[in-house]
Parts: sequence; C-alpha cells; structure tokens
Amino acid sequence: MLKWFGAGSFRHGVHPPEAKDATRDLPIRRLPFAPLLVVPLSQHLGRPSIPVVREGQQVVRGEPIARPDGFLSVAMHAPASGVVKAIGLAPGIAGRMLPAIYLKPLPGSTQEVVEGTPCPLDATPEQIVHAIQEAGVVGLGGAGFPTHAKLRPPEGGFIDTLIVNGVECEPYLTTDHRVMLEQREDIFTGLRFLLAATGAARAIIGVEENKPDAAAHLREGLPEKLPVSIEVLPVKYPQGAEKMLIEALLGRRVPPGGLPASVHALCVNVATTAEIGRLLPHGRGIQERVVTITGPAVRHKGNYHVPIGTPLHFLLETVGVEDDLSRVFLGGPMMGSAAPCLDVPITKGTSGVVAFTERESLTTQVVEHPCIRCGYCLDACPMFLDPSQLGLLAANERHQEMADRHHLMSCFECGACAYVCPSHIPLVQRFRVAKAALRKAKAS
Amino acid sequence: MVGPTRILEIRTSPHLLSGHRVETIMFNVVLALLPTTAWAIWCFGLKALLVLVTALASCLLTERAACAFSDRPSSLGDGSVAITGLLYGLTLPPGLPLWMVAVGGVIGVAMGKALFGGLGANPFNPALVARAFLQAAFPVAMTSWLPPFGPDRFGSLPASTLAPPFSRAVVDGWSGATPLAASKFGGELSALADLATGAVAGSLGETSGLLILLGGAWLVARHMMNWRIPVGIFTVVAGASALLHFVAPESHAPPGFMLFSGGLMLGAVFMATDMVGSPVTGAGCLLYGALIGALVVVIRAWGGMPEGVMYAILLANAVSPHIDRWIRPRVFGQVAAEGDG
Amino acid sequence: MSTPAPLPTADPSAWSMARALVGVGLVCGLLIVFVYEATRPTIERARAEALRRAVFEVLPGAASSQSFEPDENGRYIPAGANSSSEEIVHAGYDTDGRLVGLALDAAGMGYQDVIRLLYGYATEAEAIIGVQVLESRETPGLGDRVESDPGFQANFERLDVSLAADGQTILHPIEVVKPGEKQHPWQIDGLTGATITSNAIGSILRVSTLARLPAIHARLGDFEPKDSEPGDSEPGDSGKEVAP
Amino acid sequence: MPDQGLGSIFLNACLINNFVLAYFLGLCPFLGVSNRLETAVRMGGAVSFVMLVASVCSFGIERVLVAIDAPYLRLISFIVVIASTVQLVEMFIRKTSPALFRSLGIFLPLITTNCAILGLALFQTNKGYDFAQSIAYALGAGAGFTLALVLMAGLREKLELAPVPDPVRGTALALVLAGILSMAFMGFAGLGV
Amino acid sequence: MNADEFWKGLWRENPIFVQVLGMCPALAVSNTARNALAMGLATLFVLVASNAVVALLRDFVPKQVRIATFILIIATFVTVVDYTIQAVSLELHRALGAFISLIVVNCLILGRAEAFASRNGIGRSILDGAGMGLGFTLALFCLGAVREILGSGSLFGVALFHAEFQPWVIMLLPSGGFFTLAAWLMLFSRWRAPDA
Repeated sequence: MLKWFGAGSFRHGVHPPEAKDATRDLPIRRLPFAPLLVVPLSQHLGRPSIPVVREGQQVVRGEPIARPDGFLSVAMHAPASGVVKAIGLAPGIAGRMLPAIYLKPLPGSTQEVVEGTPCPLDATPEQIVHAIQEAGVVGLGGAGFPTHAKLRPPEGGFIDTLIVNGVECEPYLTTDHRVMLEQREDIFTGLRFLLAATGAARAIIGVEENKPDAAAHLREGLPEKLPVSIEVLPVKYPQGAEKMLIEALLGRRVPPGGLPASVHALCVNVATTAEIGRLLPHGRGIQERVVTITGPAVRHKGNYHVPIGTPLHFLLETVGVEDDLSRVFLGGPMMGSAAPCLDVPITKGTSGVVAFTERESLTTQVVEHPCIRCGYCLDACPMFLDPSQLGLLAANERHQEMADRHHLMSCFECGACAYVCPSHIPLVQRFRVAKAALRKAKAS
Repeated sequence: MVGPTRILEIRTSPHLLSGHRVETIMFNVVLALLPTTAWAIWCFGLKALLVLVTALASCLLTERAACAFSDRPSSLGDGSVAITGLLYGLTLPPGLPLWMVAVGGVIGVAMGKALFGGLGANPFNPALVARAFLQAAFPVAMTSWLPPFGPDRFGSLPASTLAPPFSRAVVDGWSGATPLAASKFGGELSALADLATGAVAGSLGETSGLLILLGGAWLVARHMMNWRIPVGIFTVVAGASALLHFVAPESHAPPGFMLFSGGLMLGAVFMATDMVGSPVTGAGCLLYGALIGALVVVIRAWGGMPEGVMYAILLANAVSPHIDRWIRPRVFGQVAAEGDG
Repeated sequence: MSTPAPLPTADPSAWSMARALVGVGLVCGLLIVFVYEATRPTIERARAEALRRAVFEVLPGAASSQSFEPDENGRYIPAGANSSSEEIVHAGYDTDGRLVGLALDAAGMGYQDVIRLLYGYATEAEAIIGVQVLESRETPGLGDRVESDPGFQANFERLDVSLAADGQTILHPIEVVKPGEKQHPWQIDGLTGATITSNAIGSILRVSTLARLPAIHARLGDFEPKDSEPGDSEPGDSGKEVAP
Repeated sequence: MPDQGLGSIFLNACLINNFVLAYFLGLCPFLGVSNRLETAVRMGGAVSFVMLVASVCSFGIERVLVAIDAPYLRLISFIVVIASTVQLVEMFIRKTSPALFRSLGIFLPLITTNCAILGLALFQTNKGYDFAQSIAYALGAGAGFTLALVLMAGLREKLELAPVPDPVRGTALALVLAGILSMAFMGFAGLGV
Repeated sequence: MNADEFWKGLWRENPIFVQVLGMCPALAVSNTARNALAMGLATLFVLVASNAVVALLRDFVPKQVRIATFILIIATFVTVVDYTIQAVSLELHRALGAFISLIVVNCLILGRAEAFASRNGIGRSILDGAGMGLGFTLALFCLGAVREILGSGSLFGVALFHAEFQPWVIMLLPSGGFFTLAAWLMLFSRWRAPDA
C-alpha cells in the first residue's frame, strides 16, 4: 500500500496492452527524403512561426526557415537542402488547413546539417533558454509545448527537481526507449543544459520497468558529478503525463489548474532532452525526429529518423503497408490523433505512426450503449474526476456545470476513461467538445 | 497502394478499448446466477422452472415491445433485461401463479425501466420494482411458501401455479413459513447449515447462500461487481445483529442466521450491486452498502415485516443519487482544506 | 351582502377593508352556524345509532345500551352526551333488562396506523364475546381481514379473560399464537399472512383488559339497571338508548 | 387515545404514514419544487417550520373551541389563524434575518394554503394528541415531508440526464417515482408497534 | 362563447389531467368510484358556490384582503359540505375523512376564484365553476373507477368479475394511486399530442 502513495506510481490509471515488442529492439534507422516536404509553421502550442524564406529560395538542411513570433513560439529549420516551392496551406492533423512551407529537397540532398553558433555549457540561463528557442525545441512527447517557455521558474518560485520523462507509457511507441539506448550522451548533455537553465539541484530520469535495458544503460553511463538518479516505475498508463509522473517520483501533487513549477518540479521528455544535448553544442535546429512506425498494417515496423515535414503517404509507402489499411494514428493509440488523410506531415510532436488494417482495427464495429454507471472510469481517471457524470452532462450539453462542479478543465484527455468504458461512450470526444464550447462561450 | 488523398476513418482518441463490454458484464452476471438458478430448480422442481421461464419471457417481451413503441433499436442484445428477468424470477415464491409472474415482469420492465429511458436510466432495480409491486398487489400469494424437495416435484405442479389469469391462487397443501417469519413470529431459528445450503422454504433464489456467494466471488474476481457493496451490507448486518443478539438474545436472531436467511444474500450480491442504481465511488458504495444493511436490520428487528431486503435496496436506490452527490472523488491535487465544490 | 363598494377599488381605505372582511366573516359565520344547527340532530342521531349498532355487535343478545364514565371516586355514572372520557364504558342489556356485558374502547398501533376497537366483555363469563374494528388503515385484503375473516372472528366467541383470584389482574393474559395452534381459551389463533395485525389486535386487547377489567370488575354493581328502567330514555339526549 | 410514545408518533408521521407518500398531502410543492435539490431542501425546511407553527396554533385553537363549544368553527379558524401566524412569522423573519428570509421566506406565502399544513392540524386534532404529542407529530410530518422531497429531488436530478420518453417527462414521471418511493416506504410499515 | 367557459374545464383545461391541480384529494379518496364521485361532487359544489359568491363580491372586496376573503368564503362552504355529508351518510364521511375539510386548500378552488371569478360576472363564473368542477369530478371518477375495478374487482360496490377474481390490492394503496394517475396523465398527453 505504501508503494501506492510514495514514490512508485500514481493512483488509478489503466493497463492497456503494451504492444511494444515489435519495435523495442530495432535500432533507429534513417528514412530517405520525401520528394516534397511540408513543414507546418505551427508545430507547437502558441503563435505560429514567421517564415524567413521566400518562394523559390534555396535552403540548406538545418538552416532556419522561420523565426519565432514572440516568446511562446519557436524557430523552424529546413529539414533538407532544397528549394522552397511554396508557402501556403497544408492539411493539418486536426483536419484543418494550416500555413506551411513546401520544401522540395534537391535530388542529391545529403544528411549533412549546417551548424550555427554553439551554445556553451557555461552559458547563462537566459542564453540557454534563448538557444533552445532558436533550436526550435518543443516537447517531443506529443504535446508540442515550446520547451524553453517552461524552463524559467515562475516569479518568486524555484525549481528544485528536474524530471526527465522516459516513461513512454503509450502502447506501441518505442521512440523514447530507443533514444535512451542510443543517445545516452546526448541526454546527459541536455540534462546539463537544463539543470543550468532551471537552477534545479537534481534531476530524476523516470523509466517504466518494461524498459529495464534502458534504465541499466543509463545507469551505467551516468557521469559521476551529474546529480541525476534513475528511477524505475511500474508500468501504468498515463504515467507519462506530467502530473502523474511528478506524483510517482516525488509524491507531490500539482494542484488543479497549476503548473509543475508550483510543486518546484519541471518535466522534460527524454527525447527532448536528448535533442537539446544534440543540437545546442552545434547551434543546430530540429530537422528530424525519431518516430516509431508500427501497427498491424505496417510491413517493416521500426524506429526511424524521419525528417520533419515528411508526408504520411511517403512514410507509409517507404515502410510498406497492407492494402486494407484503414486507420493511421499519429502519436500513440491512447492520446494520439487519427490522421484524417495521408497528406498530413510528420511534425515535431509526432512520436509514432501506428497503422491498422480494417481487420485489426481495434475500435471499429463498436456499438455505443447508455452509461450504466459501472464506475470503471472513476477507477481509471488519474485526475480523480467522475467521467461518468461528465459524460452524462456532456450528452445533455450542460457544459458550464461540467466545468463548475465537476472539474472538466482538469481533464487532460488521457483517454483512460474511454478505454475502460464498457458502453464504448466516446467520453474524451465529448469532453473536447464541451471544452471547446466553453472556450467559445467565454470568448464571446 | 497508399494514395496521398486517401480518406481514412476518423475517430478521436483513445483508439484502444479495453475488453470491457456491457454485453460481457451482463453475460457474466447471468453466468454467476446460473448455479443459484439451477439449485432453485432442483429444490423446487417444475414449478420453479415455469416461474423462471415466465419471468424471463415476460421481461424480454416487454423490453422488446417498449423498444418498438419508442422507436429504439432492440436492446435485448445488451443482456441487461435477461438479468432483470432472471433476478426477478429468483425473488418470487415458487408456487406463485404464472399470470402474476407475467404481470410483475411487465410492470418491472415497463415501469421500472422503460419509462425512465431504458438501460442506464432506471434509478431503481427493475427486478425489485416488479417484486415490490407484486408484494403490494398480491400480498397473500407473495407470502405463500412451498417447502423445497417436495415429493414428485418434477412430475406435478401445485394448483396455484396454473391459476387462471386474474384468479385467486389456491394455496394447496402445506404452506411453510420462511425461516425469517418463523424466527420473527415464532421465535424459532433454523439451523445455519440448512440456511447456507438452502434446505428451507423461501423465494426461489433465497435458498442457497453458498451458491450465491460463489457467483458473487466469480464476479468480483472478474471486476464486474463492486465488492464494497456486499461487504458493507454484510458488515453492518452482522455487526448490528450481533449487538442486538448480545443485548436481547431471545428477541433477536444471531448474525449467522441474519446473514443467511431470507433474501439478504441474493439482494446483497446481485440486487444491490446493480451498477445503475448504486453509487459510482468506492466510498459511496461502502456507505450505500452500510445503509442497506442498517435498513435491513431495522426493518427485520422492529418493522412489521419479517423481511426487509427488498425495501432496503429500493430505499437505498433512492438515496444513491445523494450519495453520489456528497461523495465525489477529490480531483487530483486538490487540498483537503479546499473542500469539495 | 352584494352591495357594490362605492369607493374606487384602486385606493381602498382601511374602513373598506375592514368592512369587507367583517361583512364576509359575519355572513359566513351565520351560514356555518345555521348549517351546523340544521344538521346537528341528524348527525348525532346517526352517530348514536352507529355506536349502538357496534355495541350490539360485540354484545350478542343486547337490546339496549347505556354509556357510563367513572367519576372522581372511580364510581361509574351515566355519561353525558358529549363526554369524551377515554374511560367510557357502554353497558348492554337484554330485552329483560339484565346486564349482558360491557363494551369497551381500545386502541393501539397496528401495521399501518392506530387500530381502534370495541370489544364486548361478558361480565358473568368473564370472557370477550365480540370484537369490532372501529377504525383501521390496515392493508386491504391482508390486514383488514381481521374484520371479515370468520376464522379469526371465531376467536372472540369466548375469549377467556377471567380475573386471578385476587381480582387484581387477569389470570391468563391474552396471547396470540400461530394459525391453527390455539390450545387454551385465552389464546388467539393468528391470521395467516397478517401476523402483525393479528398480533396487534391481541396486544391491544391484552393491554386494555389488563388495565381496565380489574377496576371495572370491582364496580360491576354500577352497571346494574338500578332504579331507572333501561330503554325508557329519549334517544339523543344521553348516552343511553333504546333498541329499535 | 392510547398514550403513544413520542418516538412512535414521530416515526409514524415521518416514515410509515409519510404525509406525501401515504396521505398525498403537499403534493403541489412536492411535484413543483422537487426538480432541484437545493430548493427541495429549503422548501422542506420551510414546510417543517410552518408545520411546527401550525401545530402549536391549532392545538391552542382546539382548546379554545372546546372551551366555547364551537366545533363548527374549527376549519375556518384553523385556516385563518395559521395563515395569519405564518404571515406574522414571515414579516418577523424578513425584519430580523434577511438571509433566513431569502432561503426560507420566499416559500412561506406559498405554504400557508398547502394541504399538508392544514392536514397536519386536522389530523392531530382528530387523533386527540396532547401538546407534546402534537409537537412530535409535527416534527415527524415535517421530517417526512423533507425526506420525501429530498429523495425525489435526487432522483429527478439524476433522471434529468436520462433519455426519458417525452410523454412521461414531467409530472407523470414524478408520479411514477413517487409511487415507487411509496412502495419502498411500505417497508417501514409496522415500525414501532 | 359562454358554452366554452363550461366545456374547457371538462377537456381542454381539465384541472387534473391537464393543469395537474388539486391532486391531494384526487389521489387520497379515489380508491373507490363512490368516494371519488362524492369527493368530486363536494368539490363541484364548493367550486360553484364560491365562484358565484366571489363573482358577486368582486367589486366590494378591496385587493389587499381579497385572498383572505376568498379563503373565508371557501372555508365556509367546505364546512357546509362537511356537515351535509355527515348528515347524509356517516359512513361516507368516515371514508372521506379529513379530506373533505382539505377541500379548502385545493388549489383549484382558490385558483378559479382568483383567476376567473374575481374578474368575471356571476353567470360566467358559475359556468366556469361547474365546468371545472365537473372536469375534476370526471377525472376523479376515472381514477376511482380504475382503482376500484382492479383493486376490488367491483364498480360502485358491484362485483364485476367471478368470485375467484384476485384483487390488485396495490391499487387501493397510495402507490397504486400514484401509478394510476401517472398512467392517466401519460394517456392524456398522448391523446393531446396532436393538438400541441
């Protein structure tokens, strides 16, 4: 029982099938450039970046092609050497058209990356934060929050612990797993930058116990003077969520609506950390990321370095998919979104591509039943909400009541409730609709 | 091959579902009820079979008709009505006229469920609504008990079973008292072993406590039943009756008797745990169970009726929205002092 | 009373308000008193008749009755018409003017609500010889069978309530047994399916007989038709009435 | 009248012969304000309070009427005295405690002509309760009314989210719920024999 | 349309089935058709009489004391009815019990006095009272008939079925009253659905 409350794990949560075996042991490989890359200008939360290139301009791989628009925004870099074909709209993941830079790689484009001004390890925190922004680093776990924006402790507050999220609780995905195995030194370098930027005294890398090799590998190479420990956590979804991870590792609970900084902690994804360690010493920006491409419909499953902006259809063609492909998810199956079409490009937040065939589709042919108030969702919800009641209220469009009395805004859409719901009620979708309606009502 | 403009099926996350399905849950409840049902038929013979079949059929047909009437797709598939029918049948006395069984089935499903909007909307357990209706409508027939293991129980039927519709039930032969009635009005206690195995007079399903517990254990093991509800009920009933028995042994039965007699087992394990009518939180379920237990003891000890499980559960059903209102999970990270909105 | 108000209703004076209220109140009061006086004789006759019928019902053989109430010395004296004493006793006399028995009120909690009974006590036999339910809200078809069930009513053909030798208490207080298990004359055979109600009736009778019979029995002489001939008084003006 | 214990009278008025569920008294507020738990609680409180006032009043009136031998004025004086007392109480509350007035006061005028109040006055008189018994009866009746109202409000709030068929929605649904509650309350029959 | 004042109460604005007023007496004494009818007629009388008097006095009574006067008038007529029923049949009086007195607080009567009679002439008020009263009586009878037929197997005390008929006791109990009224309300809302 003690383990439930202390460091170990958070309460509630679910245990979806992990389905990581197919790719966990496959080293990261490189994917070729697509004939046309589509780099959306808004791959992060916040203001879209502002293009600094013209149509027809030639760019070199790694060269900045867009600059941040304000603090809550990051720079973009050319994922390949080539010509800017157009700056226009491209299909985004939510089905909407978003501004993007169309880049046609040159036929002989190499993997060579141009270097910028390196950021030294002994730079001031402000310099590091700025460098991270200029490197275009956003949370690679999927949320896409500009990393530099959360490094500064709040006014009057402080951060004592830096948490590196190597949990990767989403089923199917092995991106972070491979990064931990293959980019250990980058992670430690990144950690040094982050510790310097935040002023945190120590760092903890949290790894779920289904990745013992990663934990052991990190431990072995741990530099002596780095105040970093590696904690192995039991497997549970959604342990990768900031608040859950902080509770699991520190036993601190972030209050509703609060940030991790309010409990003096900061969470950074392990892949993001590695990327910082990889880019900053060379003054580079993000041009590619590690993506797990897997799922029953994929022939050559694996972990790939994928250039940002690679359209889904090219990616799937390259790895080969079954003919009866029916659904593709960007990110994991729990929190990722379904791709509306195969024109959608890989962005910085895309940690995985999971493709299903019609046969294997996990949620097709489900009939929605009325809520029978079984309470499974209450036992699943890591935020201790009452999804059952929220779902009923949502169905009756009582959105205000959901927010006022049932803490709708604490829901971070992990999907644990809908996962366990025996009535197959699309709870998360209803909550999203409700939140959108509330935002709209508030705005008007 | 993969075309760039291919439109895919869109659905919001999560894209994985656990194996839980309403149908599976309901199927398992039926499965858990089977030993009790089989034992009831073995104890009471042909009449029990007929009562159960009639109960099931009337409930299923009513649900089908209600669906047709309100232009809903048939909801027979979700299996919840089958449970209602089976549970309802198990609460009836073995010799009840079949026409009354059918009336109760129609009332239970129509009034206890369809009127409120079907599955998930019924605030009360439909099987108990049906039984309470019958108890109020035909009190004599509902309290005429036949002993188990009667001679020739598979070859003959009591006259009451086949009473023509709307006619009085002729109670023929021996009409036994249930152990509870015998204890309450006659001061006699049945042997615990008889109670546990079911060799006593009573409703079809209130005979064997052990088989009911077995079914309950199956459901608990499969996470398809909230164990807190029966535990709450058993704890309070055992505790309160132990206290009463200690204070006044001559007028109050010992806890073992209280637990295994009457409909307590069936009610606690299968009726009170009906997910729709019970609270959703763990603490709420414990409280709900405790409330049922307390009501059962109060009604049994001081009320006019020998048995109070049915009323206790119906009353607790009515209280359960309040329990859900008062006991809500405290949202993650909220400090206790802040209180609950 | 229908004179329209001369003042505009928009600005009523206190006077017009008072006039309206007092006027209406006065007329209403008059109407009520008138109806009350007009119907009172009929109602009282009907009430007396109902009571008498009940008394005759529980005292088979009685042809006339008179109500008594105890005075401050415990002596039973003929009761006034509007006496509401709870200790009231109705004596029943046969055609020859001999005391048949006494009818007593009793009440107690039943299954649903208070049950009110009238029971006939045969003074010589020292037994209850009839019970009539005056008021009950028992479950129709179940608890209310105590009024109609012939088997149950048979209990009260002669229910022994004889006093103990010292005259201070009942020798065998009334008890209710399970249906079909009556063995002694002081036992009541319970009613199948209406255990609570039959228990309640038994308990009401037991409590009432224990409490009242010893005292009444000690003063039996008060009820003997002394100087006044039974059956000669006017109906309605006292508790004493004639058989039709 | 038998000397019924005060507890027994309370239980009887509260559970066994619940004013709403067994006597159908006070159905208008029962059906009218049982949509929301909050109003239901406040209404229950207001009714209980007026019941207490009415009980005391009618006990006094009955004594007066017996003394002047005018039973025919019972009904008219009950209603007038209860109505005016409640009016006075309302004014008093408005003056002394605006908060209490806001929570209970707005219901008071509605309640004066409520059958549960007059019913209580008439029943306690018919049963011939003494002063303490009358108070117990009024408290029980008030508690029972509040209980029924609160249970009903909980059920109705829950059913607001359910797909109740249209012809049933509204009063008919409330009546069905009341009927089932009434059946459930039958379980209390015989308590305190 | 004078006739309309009368007919509306029977159907379109039926006090019980449509306006859902005066339910306490409707449910409490409708366990037999006879009681229901007696209660209905008593209410009808009070309604007509109070409507007539209120209409008569409508210019005489100032606004401030209107309700008080109405209650006085209604209470008077109820007392009259109470004693009349007692004189006619003690048994009926016992069956109806306190619910006769409770006619005073039947919202229907005060409602009609306030909403109609205090604004209309005596003729129209009487018609309105009669219509509403008959509608109330009709509804009460509908309830009482169903409850008595099922609950006792008889109508007006006359047995309708064979001797072996099993009465549905619940119909005589409070819960049966609730259910029967609910059923009638549902029926009515279905019947009226096309109008709405």
